[in-house]
Amino acid sequence: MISERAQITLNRQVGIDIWQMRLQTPQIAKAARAGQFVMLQCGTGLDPFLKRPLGIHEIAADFGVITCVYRVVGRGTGLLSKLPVGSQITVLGPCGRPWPQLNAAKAVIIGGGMGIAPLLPLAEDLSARGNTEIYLGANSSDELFALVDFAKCGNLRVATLDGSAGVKGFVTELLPTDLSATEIFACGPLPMMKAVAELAARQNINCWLSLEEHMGCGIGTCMGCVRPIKENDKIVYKRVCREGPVFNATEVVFDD
Amino acid sequence: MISERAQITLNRQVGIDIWQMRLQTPQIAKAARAGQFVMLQCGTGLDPFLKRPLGIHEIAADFGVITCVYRVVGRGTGLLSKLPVGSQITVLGPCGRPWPQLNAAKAVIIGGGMGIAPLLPLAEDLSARGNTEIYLGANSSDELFALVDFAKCGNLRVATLDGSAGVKGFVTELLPTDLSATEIFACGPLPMMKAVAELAARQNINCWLSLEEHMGCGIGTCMGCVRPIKENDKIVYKRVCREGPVFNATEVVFDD
Amino acid sequence: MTELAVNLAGLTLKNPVMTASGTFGFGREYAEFYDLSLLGAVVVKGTTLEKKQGNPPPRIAESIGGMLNSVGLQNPGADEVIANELPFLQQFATIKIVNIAGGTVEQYRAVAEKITASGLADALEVNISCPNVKAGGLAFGTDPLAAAEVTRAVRAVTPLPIILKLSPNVTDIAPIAKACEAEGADGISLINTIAGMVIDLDNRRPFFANKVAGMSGPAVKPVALRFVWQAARAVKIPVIGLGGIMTGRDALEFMLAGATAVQIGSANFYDPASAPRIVREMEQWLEEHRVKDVKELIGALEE
Amino acid sequence: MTELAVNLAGLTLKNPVMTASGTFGFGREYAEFYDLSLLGAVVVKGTTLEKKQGNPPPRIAESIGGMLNSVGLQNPGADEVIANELPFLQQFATIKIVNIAGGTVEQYRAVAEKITASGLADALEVNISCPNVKAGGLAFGTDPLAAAEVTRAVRAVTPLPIILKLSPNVTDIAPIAKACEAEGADGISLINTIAGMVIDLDNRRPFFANKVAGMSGPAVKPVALRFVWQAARAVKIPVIGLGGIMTGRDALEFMLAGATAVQIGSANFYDPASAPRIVREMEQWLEEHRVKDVKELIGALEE
Ligand SMILES: Cc1cc2nc3c(=O)[nH]c(=O)nc-3n(C[C@H](O)[C@H](O)[C@H](O)COP(=O)(O)OP(=O)(O)OC[C@H]3O[C@@H](n4cnc5c(N)ncnc54)[C@H](O)[C@@H]3O)c2cc1C
Ligand SMILES: Cc1cc2nc3c(=O)[nH]c(=O)nc-3n(C[C@H](O)[C@H](O)[C@H](O)COP(=O)(O)OP(=O)(O)OC[C@H]3O[C@@H](n4cnc5c(N)ncnc54)[C@H](O)[C@@H]3O)c2cc1C
Ligand SMILES: Cc1cc2nc3c(=O)[nH]c(=O)nc-3n(C[C@H](O)[C@H](O)[C@H](O)COP(=O)(O)O)c2cc1C
Ligand SMILES: Cc1cc2nc3c(=O)[nH]c(=O)nc-3n(C[C@H](O)[C@H](O)[C@H](O)COP(=O)(O)O)c2cc1C
Ligand code: FES
Ligand code: FES
Repeated sequence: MISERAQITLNRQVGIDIWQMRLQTPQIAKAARAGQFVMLQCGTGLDPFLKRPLGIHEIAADFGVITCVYRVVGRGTGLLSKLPVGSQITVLGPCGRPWPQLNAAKAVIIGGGMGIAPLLPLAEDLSARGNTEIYLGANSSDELFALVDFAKCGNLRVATLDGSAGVKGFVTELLPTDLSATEIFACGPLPMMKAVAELAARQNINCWLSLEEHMGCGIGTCMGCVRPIKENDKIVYKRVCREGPVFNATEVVFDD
Repeated sequence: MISERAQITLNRQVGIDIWQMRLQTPQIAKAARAGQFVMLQCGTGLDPFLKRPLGIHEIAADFGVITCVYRVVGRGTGLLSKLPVGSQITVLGPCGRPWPQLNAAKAVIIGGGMGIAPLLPLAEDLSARGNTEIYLGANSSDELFALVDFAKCGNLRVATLDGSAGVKGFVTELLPTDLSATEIFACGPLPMMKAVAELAARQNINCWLSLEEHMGCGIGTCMGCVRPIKENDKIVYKRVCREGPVFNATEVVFDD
Repeated sequence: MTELAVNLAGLTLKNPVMTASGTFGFGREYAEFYDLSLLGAVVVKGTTLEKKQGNPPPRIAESIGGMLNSVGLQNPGADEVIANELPFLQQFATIKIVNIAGGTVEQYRAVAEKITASGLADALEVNISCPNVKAGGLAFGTDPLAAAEVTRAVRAVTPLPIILKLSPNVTDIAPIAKACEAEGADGISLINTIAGMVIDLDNRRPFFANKVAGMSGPAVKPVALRFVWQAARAVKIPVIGLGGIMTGRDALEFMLAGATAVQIGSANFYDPASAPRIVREMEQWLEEHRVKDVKELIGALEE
Repeated sequence: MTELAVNLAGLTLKNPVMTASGTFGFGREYAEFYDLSLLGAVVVKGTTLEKKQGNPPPRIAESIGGMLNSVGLQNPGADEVIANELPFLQQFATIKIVNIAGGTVEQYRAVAEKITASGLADALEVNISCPNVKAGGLAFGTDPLAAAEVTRAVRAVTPLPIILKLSPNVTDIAPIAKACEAEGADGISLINTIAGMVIDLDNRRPFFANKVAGMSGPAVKPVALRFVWQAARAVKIPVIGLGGIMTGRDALEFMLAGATAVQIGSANFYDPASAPRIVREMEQWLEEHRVKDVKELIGALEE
C-alpha cells in the first residue's frame, strides 16, 4: 500500500457527467492489480477531507500511469472534475483485494453503470487466458465508455435502458439462459449484482462481485466501510476496503 | 463591489517566496482604483474558508485583467501558489478606499516589502500628473519586483537590508531630510510606516498609509478587521476593509 | 409554483431564509449585492443598550472549514441603531429582526424596550450567549435558570415576538429550550458560535486577547443540525436553525431536523450573495422533488 | 539534539506523539507504511469485554473539514484482542495503550482486569464517552459522578496507569476532569468526538442508523484546543490533547495549551504516515526555534 503525490495529466469529460482522469503514480501503477481501487484526494486543501474510492480503470505500469473513470455525483467528484491538468493530488493505493482469477478458463464479465470502470484491467488479464464474454449495460449510450478497449478483450455485448446503444433493456437481459462459464465477475448497481448472484447460484458458477461502501481510511483501520457478509451461517461485518471490494457472491447479503 | 469567478491565467514565482498572479476579472478590473484590494479564494473547496486580502498590483481594465503579487507566508498563500493556470477561483472586490490623489502635485511614494505591490497603480496614476519620487525597500534584491514598471512612473530609488540592490539599509534611510512634497503615500511594515508618519508630521506633509488586519468579509459587515483610529481626540475601532485600508497618517495609532 | 412562505411566531416570512446576526451588519453592505427584499427576514448586528467598542484586534481567525471571531459585540448602541441604522432597512419588503444582547438582565430589558418603542423592528432575537456578569462570566444561555430569567424580563416589556438565541456550549439543550418556552419565548434560534481557541504558536500566546472565541462556518454544520434536532423535539415553539449553512440543501436539512426557518451566517463572507442564492437553491430542490410547500419539510425527518 | 521524550504517568514516551483509538486499528495496517517504533505510544481500537458487532453501515460521512463516524465500537472482544492483536504490537519499541469501553461500570472493571492480566499493555485509556445504559444513554463522560464511578472501578483492579478519555459534549469540563483526578486517574485525554448529525436530504432520513454520530478531524481543532486548555488548568495530572491534529504545529499548539502528549486521529486517514511526519515536523520546529526540550512548551502559553 502506497501513498503517493500524483500529477493529473488528463482530466476530460467522456460522457454525460462521466470523466476520465489520468494520474502519474509510478509506484501505485507498479503494484496495482485488476479489481483494486485507489483513494483520491479531490481538492487542494483539507476540503474534501476524505479521499474518494475509485476503481482502477487502466494500469500502465511501464508509464507509471493509472486512469480512473468517474461519474460526478456529489461534491467530491464535482470538485475532482474541476481540477486542471497540472494539479497535484494525493493518491492512496492500490487498495483492496484484486479479482481472483484462478480458474477463469471461461469467464463472464458483467458491468453496469460505473461498475464498468474497474472491469477493464480484468478483461485485459483474462483475454490472454481464454474465452471471455463481456456484457456491459448503462442507462444510455452517453454513459458507456471504453467499449473499444473491452471489445479487444473478448466477446462484447452491450445493453442500454433507452436503447441508444446495443439492446434495449437491462444488461442482465443480455445473458443467455445457460452461461456455461467457469467464473463470473460482476460490478454494478446492487440490483444488477443480486440478479447475477442468483443466476450464478442457479447455474452453480463461481461468481465474484465488487461492492461499494462509504469509506474513511481505505486501508482497514477505521472499521467504517463494512458490509454484512455471510461467514459460517453467521452474518458478520467485513471491511470492503480490506476483505473486499471483491467478495464471493455466496457471501454477499443483499437485503440489509 | 463585485464577486466574480475568475480564471487564473498566470501564476509564477517572481522572487524568493514571492509570486505573481494574473486573474481574468473583467468587472473588477473595470471598477478598480489604485490602492484598493481584492479578496481571493485560495483553493477549490471550502478550505481555506476565508478569502485572503491582496492589494491590486496591476489594473488592465481594457483586457479585463488584474494582477496581484503575494508573498507565501502561510497556508492560504501556500495553496494559492500551487493553483495551476486554468484554475477558477472567486474574487471579491474592489475592496476598500483608493488612495486619495487630490493635491498630489509633488508626490512621494514609499514602499517596503510586500507593501510595494499596491503602490504601482498609484505610481502610474501620479506619473501623468507630475513629479513623483519613488522609494522602495526590501530585505534583499530577491524580494524586489516591478522595478522597471516603477521606474517608468517617476524617480526611483531602492534600498535593501543586505545591500544586494540599491543602497544598503532601510528604505526610510533613503529619504532626504527635506522631502518638499505635497503628499506622501506609504505602504509597508508598521515600523516603516511609523517612521514615515513621524517624518511627515515633522515636515507638515499630508501623508497616507495603507494598513493591514485579519479579515472576515472584506466588505464591512463582520467588524473583524478593525484598527484603533484617532477621531476627535478619541480612539475608535474602524474597519480597514471599509474606512481603510488607506488612512491619513495622523489618524493611525501605532502602539496598540 | 412552490410555496416558500413560513409562519414564524405570528410573522409571515416570504421564504425561510434569514440572515444571521453579526454576519450582515445592518444590511447596507449586502444591499450593494442584491435586493434585501428577496429575503425572508434580516437579523441585524447584536445591539446593546450603550455603544460597545468591542475587543481589540485581531478579531478573526480561520480554522479548517470555518472561522473564529472575537468581535465582542462592537455596535453603536441602541439609540444610534434606531436613529441611523434601522431606518435604512425600512425600504425593503422583508421582516426586520433586531438581535439584542446585554451583560445583565436589566440591560436586556432596557434595550428590548428601546427597540420596541422605535417601531422599527418586527421581532427581537435575544442573544443569551453573552457572559453573565453575575454568574462569573458564564453565558446566560448555558443555564436554564438564567435563560428563563432573561426571557421573562424581555417578555415583560415587549409585545413583539421574541426569539431566544441559544448557545451550543452545553451538555443538554432541552432544559434550556424548555425554560425559554415556559417563560413565553415565541421561538428559539440556534446555534450561536461554538467556543474555541486559536493559538499563535510562534509567539506562544493565545491568538485572541479574550483567549476563547466563537467558531462558525460549514465546519460546525453537523453539530448545529444535532442541536436543532434535539431542540425541536424538546419544544413546541418554532425553531430557527443555523450553523454552517452554505447551500439550499443545507438549509433544507435544517428544516427536516425541525427548523421552521434558517439563518445564513458565515456563508455571507464566503459568498456575499449567499442568502438569495440559497433561496433559489431551495426552490429548485423543492421543484425537482415536487414538493409544493416548503412547510411540508419542517420536522419531516423519517426516524 | 532536541529532547522529545515526555513522561506520562510514570511512562516515558520517546516523543509526545501517540495514535488515537479507533483510527489506528491494532497497528497492523500502518505498520505497512512505517516503523511503529517511531511513535511515542500506540493506542489501539476501543476494546470491550465481549465481541461487538458495531452499527450497521453506513458508518462514515464527510463533513466540511472533518468527518463523522458511527462505528459503534466494532471489535473482537478482550480475549481475541489479547490473543491475536496485542501480540503483534510487542515487536515495536513503543508504549502500548489499550483503549477500553463498556456499557456498565462492571464491564469497564472486567475488561480492565483482563487487559491488565494479559501483561500486553503499558497503560489503559478508559473511554467514558460511551452511553451509560443506566443513565438512559447519556455518556458516562458527561456527568462528574458517573465519570468518578468508572474511574474508581478501573482504579481498583489495575496497577497500570489509567487515562480517562473525556467527552467534549459538556458545558464545563473542569468538574469532570477533577472527578477523574480525585478517583486516581493518572491522566486524562480529550477530546473524543463531538456529537453531530448528518441528514440524507433526498431520502429525508438521518444518514446514520444511530442518528447522532461523532465528529472529528481538523474542523474540530479550535474546540479541542479550548477543552484541553480548560482541562489542563483544572487538574494536576497530565493531559493528552487531541482533536483535529494534522501537523507538527498543531501538536505543539496543544502542548502550549497544556498537553503533555498528543494523539493523532483522523489525520491517519488523510495521510497514513501522519504520525511520524508530525514527530518530524515537531522536531524541526523546535530546532528552528532553538527549543532544546519539548517539555518546555507544556502549558507554556503566555496569558
Ligand atoms: C471500491 C469502490 C470503487 C469505486 N469505483 C468507482 C469508479 O470507478 N467510478 C465511479 O464513478 N465511482 C466509483 N465508486 C463510487 C465513488 O466512490 C462515489 O461515487 C464517490 O465517492 C462519490 O463522491 P462524491 O463526493 O461525489 O459524492 P457525495 O455523495 O457528495 O459523497 C459524500 C461521501 O460519501 C461517499 N460516497 C458517496 N457515494 C459513495 C459510493 N457509491 N461508494 C462509496 N462511497 C460513497 C463519498 O466518498 C464521500 O465520502 C467506487 C466506490 C467504491 C467503494
Ligand atoms: C488590505 C490588505 C492588502 C494586502 N496586500 C497584500 C499584497 O499585495 N501582497 C501580499 O503578499 N500580502 C498582502 N497582504 C497580506 C496578506 O493578506 C497576508 O499575507 C495573507 O492573508 C496571509 O495568508 P496565509 O493564509 O498565507 O497566512 P496565514 O497566517 O496562514 O493566514 C491565517 C489567517 O490570517 C490572515 N492573515 C495573516 N497575515 C495577514 C496579514 N498580514 N494581513 C491580513 N490578514 C492576514 C489570513 O488572511 C488568514 O485569514 C495584504 C493584507 C491586507 C489586509
Ligand atoms: C463575525 C461574527 C459576528 C457575530 N456576531 C453575533 C452577534 O452580534 N449576535 C449574535 O447573536 N450572534 C453573532 N454571531 C453568531 C452568528 O449569528 C451565528 O450564530 C454563527 O455564526 C453560526 O452560524 P454560521 O455558522 O452560519 O456562521 C456572529 C458570528 C460571526 C461569524
Ligand atoms: C472512525 C473512528 C473510530 C473511533 N473509535 C474510537 C474508539 O474506539 N475509542 C475511543 O476512545 N475513541 C474513538 N474515536 C475517537 C478518536 O480517538 C478521537 O478522540 C477523535 O477522532 C478526535 O480526534 P481527531 O480529530 O484527531 O480524529 C474514533 C474516531 C474515529 C474517527
Ligand atoms: S475504509 Fe476504513 S476500514 Fe475500510
Ligand atoms: S473584514 Fe469584515 S468588516 Fe472588514
